[in-house]
Amino acid sequence: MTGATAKPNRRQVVSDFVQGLGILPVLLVICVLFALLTPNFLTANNLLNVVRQASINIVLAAGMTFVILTGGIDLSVGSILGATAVAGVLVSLVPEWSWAAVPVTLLAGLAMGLFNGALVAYVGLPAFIVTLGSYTGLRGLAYLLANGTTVINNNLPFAWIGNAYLGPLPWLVVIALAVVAMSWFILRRTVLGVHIYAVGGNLQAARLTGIKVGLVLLFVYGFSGLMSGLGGVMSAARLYSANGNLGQGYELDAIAAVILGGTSFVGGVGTIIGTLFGALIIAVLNNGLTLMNVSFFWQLVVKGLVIIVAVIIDKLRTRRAA
Amino acid sequence: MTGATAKPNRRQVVSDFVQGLGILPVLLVICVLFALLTPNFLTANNLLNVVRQASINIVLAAGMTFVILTGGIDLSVGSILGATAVAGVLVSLVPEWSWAAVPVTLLAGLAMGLFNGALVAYVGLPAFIVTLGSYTGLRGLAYLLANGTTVINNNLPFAWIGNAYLGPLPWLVVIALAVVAMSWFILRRTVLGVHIYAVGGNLQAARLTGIKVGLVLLFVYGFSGLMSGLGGVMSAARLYSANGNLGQGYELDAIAAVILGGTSFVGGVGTIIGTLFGALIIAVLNNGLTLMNVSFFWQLVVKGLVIIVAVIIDKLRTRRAA
Amino acid sequence: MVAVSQKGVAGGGERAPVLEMRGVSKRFPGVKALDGVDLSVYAGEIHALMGENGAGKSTLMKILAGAYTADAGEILLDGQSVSIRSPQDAKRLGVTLIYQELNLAPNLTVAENIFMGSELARGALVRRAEMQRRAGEVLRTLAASFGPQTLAGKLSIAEQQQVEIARALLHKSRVLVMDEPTTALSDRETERLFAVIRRLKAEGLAIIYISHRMAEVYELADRVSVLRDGAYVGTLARAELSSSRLVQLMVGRPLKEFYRHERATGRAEVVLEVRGLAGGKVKPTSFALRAGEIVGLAGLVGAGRTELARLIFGADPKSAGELHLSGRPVRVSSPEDAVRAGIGYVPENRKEQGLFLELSARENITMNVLAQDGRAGVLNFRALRARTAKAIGDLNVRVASQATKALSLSGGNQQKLLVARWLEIGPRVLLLDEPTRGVDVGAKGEIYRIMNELAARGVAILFISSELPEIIGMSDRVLVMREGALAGELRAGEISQEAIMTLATGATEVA
Amino acid sequence: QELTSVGVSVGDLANPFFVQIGAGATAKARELGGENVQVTVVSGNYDLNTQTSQIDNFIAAGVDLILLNAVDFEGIAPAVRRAKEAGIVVIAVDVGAEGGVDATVTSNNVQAGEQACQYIVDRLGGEGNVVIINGPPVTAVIDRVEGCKSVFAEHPGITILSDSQNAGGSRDGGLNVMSNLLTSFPDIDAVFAINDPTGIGADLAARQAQRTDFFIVGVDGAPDAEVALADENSLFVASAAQDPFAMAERAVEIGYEILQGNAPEEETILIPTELITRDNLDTYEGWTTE
Ligand SMILES: Nc1ncnc2c1ncn2[C@@H]1O[C@H](COP(=O)(O)OP(=O)(O)OP(=O)(O)O)[C@@H](O)[C@H]1O
Ligand SMILES: Nc1ncnc2c1ncn2[C@@H]1O[C@H](COP(=O)(O)OP(=O)(O)OP(=O)(O)O)[C@@H](O)[C@H]1O
Ligand SMILES: [Mg+2]
Ligand SMILES: [Mg+2]
Repeated sequence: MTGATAKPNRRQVVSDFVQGLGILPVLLVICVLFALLTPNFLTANNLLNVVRQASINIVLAAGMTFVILTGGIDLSVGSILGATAVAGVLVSLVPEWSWAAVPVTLLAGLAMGLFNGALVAYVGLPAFIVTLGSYTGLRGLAYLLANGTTVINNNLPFAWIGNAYLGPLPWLVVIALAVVAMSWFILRRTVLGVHIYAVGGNLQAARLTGIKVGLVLLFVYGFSGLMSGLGGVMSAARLYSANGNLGQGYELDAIAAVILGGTSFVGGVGTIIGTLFGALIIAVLNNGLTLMNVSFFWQLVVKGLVIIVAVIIDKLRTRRAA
Repeated sequence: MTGATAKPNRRQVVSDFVQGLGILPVLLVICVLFALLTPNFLTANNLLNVVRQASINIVLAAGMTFVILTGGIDLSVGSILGATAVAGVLVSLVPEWSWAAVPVTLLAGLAMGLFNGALVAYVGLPAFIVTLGSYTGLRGLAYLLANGTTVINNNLPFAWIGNAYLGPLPWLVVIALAVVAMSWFILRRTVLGVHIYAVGGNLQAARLTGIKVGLVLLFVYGFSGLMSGLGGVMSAARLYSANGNLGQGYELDAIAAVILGGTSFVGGVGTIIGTLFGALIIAVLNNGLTLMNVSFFWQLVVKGLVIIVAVIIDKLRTRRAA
Repeated sequence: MVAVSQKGVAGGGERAPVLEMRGVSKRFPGVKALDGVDLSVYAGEIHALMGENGAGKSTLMKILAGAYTADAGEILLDGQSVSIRSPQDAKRLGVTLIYQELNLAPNLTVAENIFMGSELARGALVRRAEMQRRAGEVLRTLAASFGPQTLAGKLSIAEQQQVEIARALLHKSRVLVMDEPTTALSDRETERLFAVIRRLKAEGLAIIYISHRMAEVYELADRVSVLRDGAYVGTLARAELSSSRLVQLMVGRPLKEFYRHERATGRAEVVLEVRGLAGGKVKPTSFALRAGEIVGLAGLVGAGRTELARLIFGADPKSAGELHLSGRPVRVSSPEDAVRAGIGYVPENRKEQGLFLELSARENITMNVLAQDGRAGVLNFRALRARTAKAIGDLNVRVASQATKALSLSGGNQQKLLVARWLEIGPRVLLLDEPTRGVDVGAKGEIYRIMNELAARGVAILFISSELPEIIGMSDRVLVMREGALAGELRAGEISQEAIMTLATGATEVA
Repeated sequence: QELTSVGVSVGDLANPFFVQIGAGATAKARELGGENVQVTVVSGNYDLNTQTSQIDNFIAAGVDLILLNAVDFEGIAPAVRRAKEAGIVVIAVDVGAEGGVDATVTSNNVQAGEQACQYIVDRLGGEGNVVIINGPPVTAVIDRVEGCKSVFAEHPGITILSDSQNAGGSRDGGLNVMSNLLTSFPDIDAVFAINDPTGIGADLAARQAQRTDFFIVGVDGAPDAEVALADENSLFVASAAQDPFAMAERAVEIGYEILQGNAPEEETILIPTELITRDNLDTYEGWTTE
C-alpha cells in the first residue's frame, strides 16, 4: 500500500517542482548577479534576512494562489492584514484578553475573507469589485480601529512569532514554509484541491459535474482572508505595533509573486512552489538593490524591468520546451 | 441608403445607452441622497466641480475600458500620467521647445502604452504582469525625471486646458466628454471597435477569422497610454506643475470606474457610457462625503460599501430584467 | 497499409486539381498527428474526408486554413505552390474552414460573428445595417430560426453551428472545408445545409466534407479519402463506396453489427418519474423511465430537449413539477442533488460544459468520486489510478497516459472521458445529450455498447440525439419534443423516421 | 465675521502626526466659534490632484477658513489662488504653501533636521559613519534631510554611508530598509531617521540583528517615540519634537484673527522644534491632546 502510493506521490512532487520550477532559473540568475556585485549578499545572515522579509508576502501570496487558481483575485489582502493587525494589538492590550490576541486576529481575517467569498460565490459579484470594495472599506476600518494613530504593545504576548527562532530559523520563516507545505498538500493531495483546479479550469463544467462551486469559492476567499490575518499576526509581532497604514500596497506584491510563479489569471493553472519562488524574487530584488545602495528611484526602474524580463525569460524557456 | 443606416445607428445609440445605463439609477440615488443631506451639493457650481474632478479619471477610464474590453488590464496608467506630466512640464520650461510640450506629453504616453502593448501582443506576456512592471518602472522614471522634487512652470503655455472655460464648461470637462464621444465612436462605429469586442469575446475565434489580433491589442494599450498622457497634460495644466508622485493610485480609480460601469473583466462586454457613469459615481462620492463632513476614515468605509452595494443593485436589476 | 491504388484520378478526368496537399506532416508534443499525407480535390467536387477520432483530419484542415503550420509538406492551389502561414493567408487564397470547434464570440450578434474579420465597411466605419441584411439572407437559406441581431451567446449549440456555416458561405472561396458541420443539427437543418452544399458544388467550389456519419457521406460525396493514425490510406470514388469497405479502410478491420438491443423492459420497475416538470421554455412535461430501458428523446433543433435534461438534472431552476425516483419524491434543485440521487448528465457541449481541459484524464474521469476512496478528503491515488485504468480499458479510451491532459485528446476520446466520469458514480439514471456528437464509427459503436451494457445492468437512460438512425436503432421507446412540450411517444414497432418527424414538426405528413 | 466652517487638508491622515493636526484644528475652532462650527478634515494622500480637488470642494462648500498642509508647497499654488479669490482665509500649516496664503504656521523642518544631526555630530565627536533613512519625497522630509546634511557637511569626519533609501515613513519600512542596510554596512555609528516610526522600525531591525553599535535619532517626538526613549535598551535616543496639535491650534487662532480683520504681525510663524533625549524626557510634555 504505502509503497505503491509513495511512488506517484514522489513523481508528482517532482513534476510539480519542475512545473513550478518555471521561474527558478531566473531567481538563481538574479542571486548570482547580486552575489557577484555585492559581497554581503551571499552570507547566511543576509539570506535568512531575505527569507524573513519575504515571509509575510509568501503567506499572503499562498492565499492569493488559491484565489487566482479559481480565476478570481483578492485585492483586499493588504487591508485585511492592516485591520486584523490593529485588532490583534488592541486585544493584546486588554490584560484579561491578551491570550486571545492571535486567535482573534486569525478569525477576524477569516471572517473578512468569508465576507468576500460569500459575495463572490453566492451573490455572483465579480471578485475584483468585491475585493476592491473591501480593500477600501477595510482600510477605513483599520484606521478607525487604530483611531488614526499607532497602537503599540511593547509587551506583545506573541512577539516571539516576529522575533524568536526555531533552531537556526526565524519563526517567521518557519511559518511561511509551513504555509507553503500546507497549501501544497491541500492543492495536490485533497479532493478540495482538485476541485479548486476544476472550478478554475471550467466553472460551468464544475457546476454540471456537481462540484459545490459555491463552497469551493467560499473556501478560497476564506483561506486568503485567514492568510491575511496570519500576515497581520506576523506583522504585528515583528513591529510590536500596528497602525491603519499597515499592509498598504501588499496586495500588488502578493499578486506579482503569484503571477511571476506561473499561475495563470484565467484560473486552473499554477503551483504553490512557483508562488514561493515568485515571492523570493521580489524579496531578493528589494534586498539586493538596497545592498547595492541603488537609489530608491532607480530601484523602482530596475524592479519594473526585472519583473518584465523575468516573465519574458520564462516565456522563452517554456516555448522552447514545448 | 442613408435613411436605412441612420435608423439602426440611432437605435444602437439608444440601446448602448440603456445597456450602459446599468449603474445610472445608482448614480441618481446617490445624487438624490446627497442633495437631501447637504444643501451645497445641488448647486451648479458644485456639480461642475464634481465633473471637473472626475475629468481626469474619465479620460484614464476611457483608455482602460478599451483594454479591459479585450480582456486585459492596464495598471500603469497612473505611472504613465506621472511620468508624462513631469516630462511635459520639463519640456515647457525650455523656451524654444515650450510649444511642443503637449505633443511631447501625448506622444510619450502613447509610446509607453505601445511598449506595454507590444509585450502583450507580440511576446504574449500576461497584461497584468507587463503593466505591473511598467507601473513600477515608470513610477521610478517619473521620480528620476522630476529629480525627486516638483517641477513648476507658472507660465505653463497649456495652462488654459486646466483652468479656462469653453462657454460655461471648463476645458477639462470638455476634453473628458470629447474623449467619451470619441471612444464611443471608435467602439461602436468602426471596424476596429468590432474587432476589439471580438478579441475580448473570443480571442481564438478572432485569430482564426483573420483579425489581426496583435494590432488590436497594440492599439488598445497604445490608446490607454495616449489617454494617460492626456491625463498627464490635464493634470499638469491644472496644477502648473508635476512631481514624481503624481497619479499614484489612479489606476484603481480608473479600473473601479470601468467595472462599476458594467464592463466585464472577462472581456468583450461593456460600454463607454457605463464607464462615464462609473467615474461620476466615484467623483460624487468623494465630493458628497466631504461636503457632508464625513471623516476620512468613515469615507473609506462608506466608499467601500457603496462600491459593493452598487454592483449588488446592478446585479439584482439585470437579473430581474433577464 | 491497405492497398487502394487510385490517388484520386477517378472522377477527376483530365482536370487538374484545385487543391493538392503533398507529404504534409505535423507533430505535436508526444504525437505524430500527420505523417506525409497527400490529398487532392477538384473544383465542383464534394470530397469527404473520413477517419477515426484522432486520425488527423482536423489537423490537416487546420494546416490548410493557416491555423497550424505543417512541419513538412507542400500545398498547391491551382498547381501553384502556396505558403499558408496564417488565417489571413488562407482567406486571401480563398480557403475557408468551418472549424470543428465552434468559434463564436458570445458577446457579439450573429451578424457580427458571421462577418468577423471581414466586416463590411466604408473606410473605417462598419456598415452594420448592410451586414445585418446580408447575414439575414444567408440565415434564411439555412432555415435558421433566429435573426442576425441575436447574441451568439444566447444560441443553442446547433444554432451556433448554423452561424459557423453562414460565416463560411458568405466568403467567396474556392475551397470550402466543413469539419463535422452537422454534429448538432437535426435532419431538417441538415437537409437545408445539403441543398446549399450542392448549390455551391454546382457553382464550382471544391468542398471538403468531414463527417463520421456514413449516411451523409453516401448522400453527398463524390469521392472519399481516408486517414488512419495520421497517414493517408486511400481514396474511394463514389461508385466504389460501401460501408464495409470504408470501415475496413478507417479501422483496419471489419466492424460488427452496430445497434443491438434485445431487451425486454416493459415490466421493469419505474426508476425515474417526471411529473409536470416545467421551467424556462419547457412546458409541463411528464414521463417515466424504467430500469434497464433506453428512451430516445428526439426533436428539431431548439425543441427544448437540452433544457428538459438540464431541468431534470437540476442545472436550471424549475418553475413547476416534481421528480420521483423509484416511487419516492426527490428534490433535485442542483447538480449536487442530482449526483447524490444517482442521476448523471453528459452535456451536449463537452468542451464548454463537461471537460476540464487543463486537467489530466484521470482527474476528468474521477472528478465525481474523488472523495469515495480517500479518507477525510485526502486523495487515495492508488485507488484512483486503478479506477481510471479500469475505465480507460472498459471504454477503450485512447490516451498516452492517465496524466495526459484532456486538452490533447481527440473529440471521441474526450467524449468517452465524460461518459466514464458518470459511470463512476454508478448512476441509476443517465441523461445523455448528443453523446455521439463528433464521435467516429468505432467509438460510436463502443458508446452504443456501453449504453447497452448499462441498460442491462438496470440503468435507465434518456438518450438525446439529433441523428435519427441511432435514435431508432438504440431506443426502446422514443419521446418526441416540439416547442418545449412532449409531442408524443412512440413504442417499439411504431418507431420510424417518418413517425418521429411527423411528431417533431407537427405536420400531418412528412415534410 | 463668524467662524462657521473650517476645511483642513493634510498630507496623510494615516499618520498620527496629521491626525493631531486635525484634532488641534477642530478643538480650537470649536473653542472660538462654538460647538456648531463645522470642521472637515481630509487627507490628500500625498497626491497633488487629490489635494487640489479637496480645496475646490472647500471652495464649493463655502468654508470660511482653510488649514492647508500642502503635499507639495509649490504645486498647490493655483488651488490656493482660487481659494483666495473666493474670499477664503488660507493658513498653511506645517509646510509652507505658495499662491498667497494669509499666513504660514510651521515647525521648522530644516531646523528639525539640523537639531537631530547636530546631536549626532556632538555625540560622535564629529567623526563616524552615519546612515540617513530617507522617506517619501515630500517637502517636509526633503527639508529635514537637507537640514541634516548641512550639519554633516560642516564636519568632514562624518561619512554618510547611505541617504537614498525610502522607508516610506513607516515602522514597517524602517524595519525592512534598516535590515538591509545593516547587512550592507557592518560599521555604523549613528542613524538619522526622517521620522519617529522609521526610527523605531530601525531600532527593531537592530534588535533582530543583535546590533548595538550605534544609536538612532528621529523627528516628531511622537508618543511611541517617548516610550522608546524611556526604554534603556532601545537604540532610539533622541527626537526633534514638534507639536502638531498646538501648531494647528495656533493656525486656527491666526485665521480667526484675520477673519476679524486683524492681520498677524508676521506672515510666517516658525514654531521651533525641541530636541528631546533620554535626559530631558521627563520635562517633555509630549504632544498636546485636548
Ligand atoms: N493542439 C494539439 N496539441 C496536441 N495534440 C493535438 C493537438 N491537436 C490535435 N492533437 C492530436 O493530433 C491527433 C489528430 O487530431 P485531430 O483533431 O486532427 O483528429 P481528427 O481526425 O480530427 O479526430 P476527430 O474525428 O475526433 O475530430 C490526435 O492524436 C490529437 O490528440
Ligand atoms: N443560455 C441560453 N440563453 C437563452 N436562450 C437559450 C440558451 N440556451 C438555449 N437557448 C434557447 O433555447 C433553444 C434551444 O434549446 P435547447 O438547447 O434546449 O434545444 P434542443 O432541443 O436541445 O436543441 P439542440 O438540438 O440545440 O440541442 C434555442 O432556441 C435557444 O435560443
Ligand atoms: Mg476533428
Ligand atoms: Mg440540445
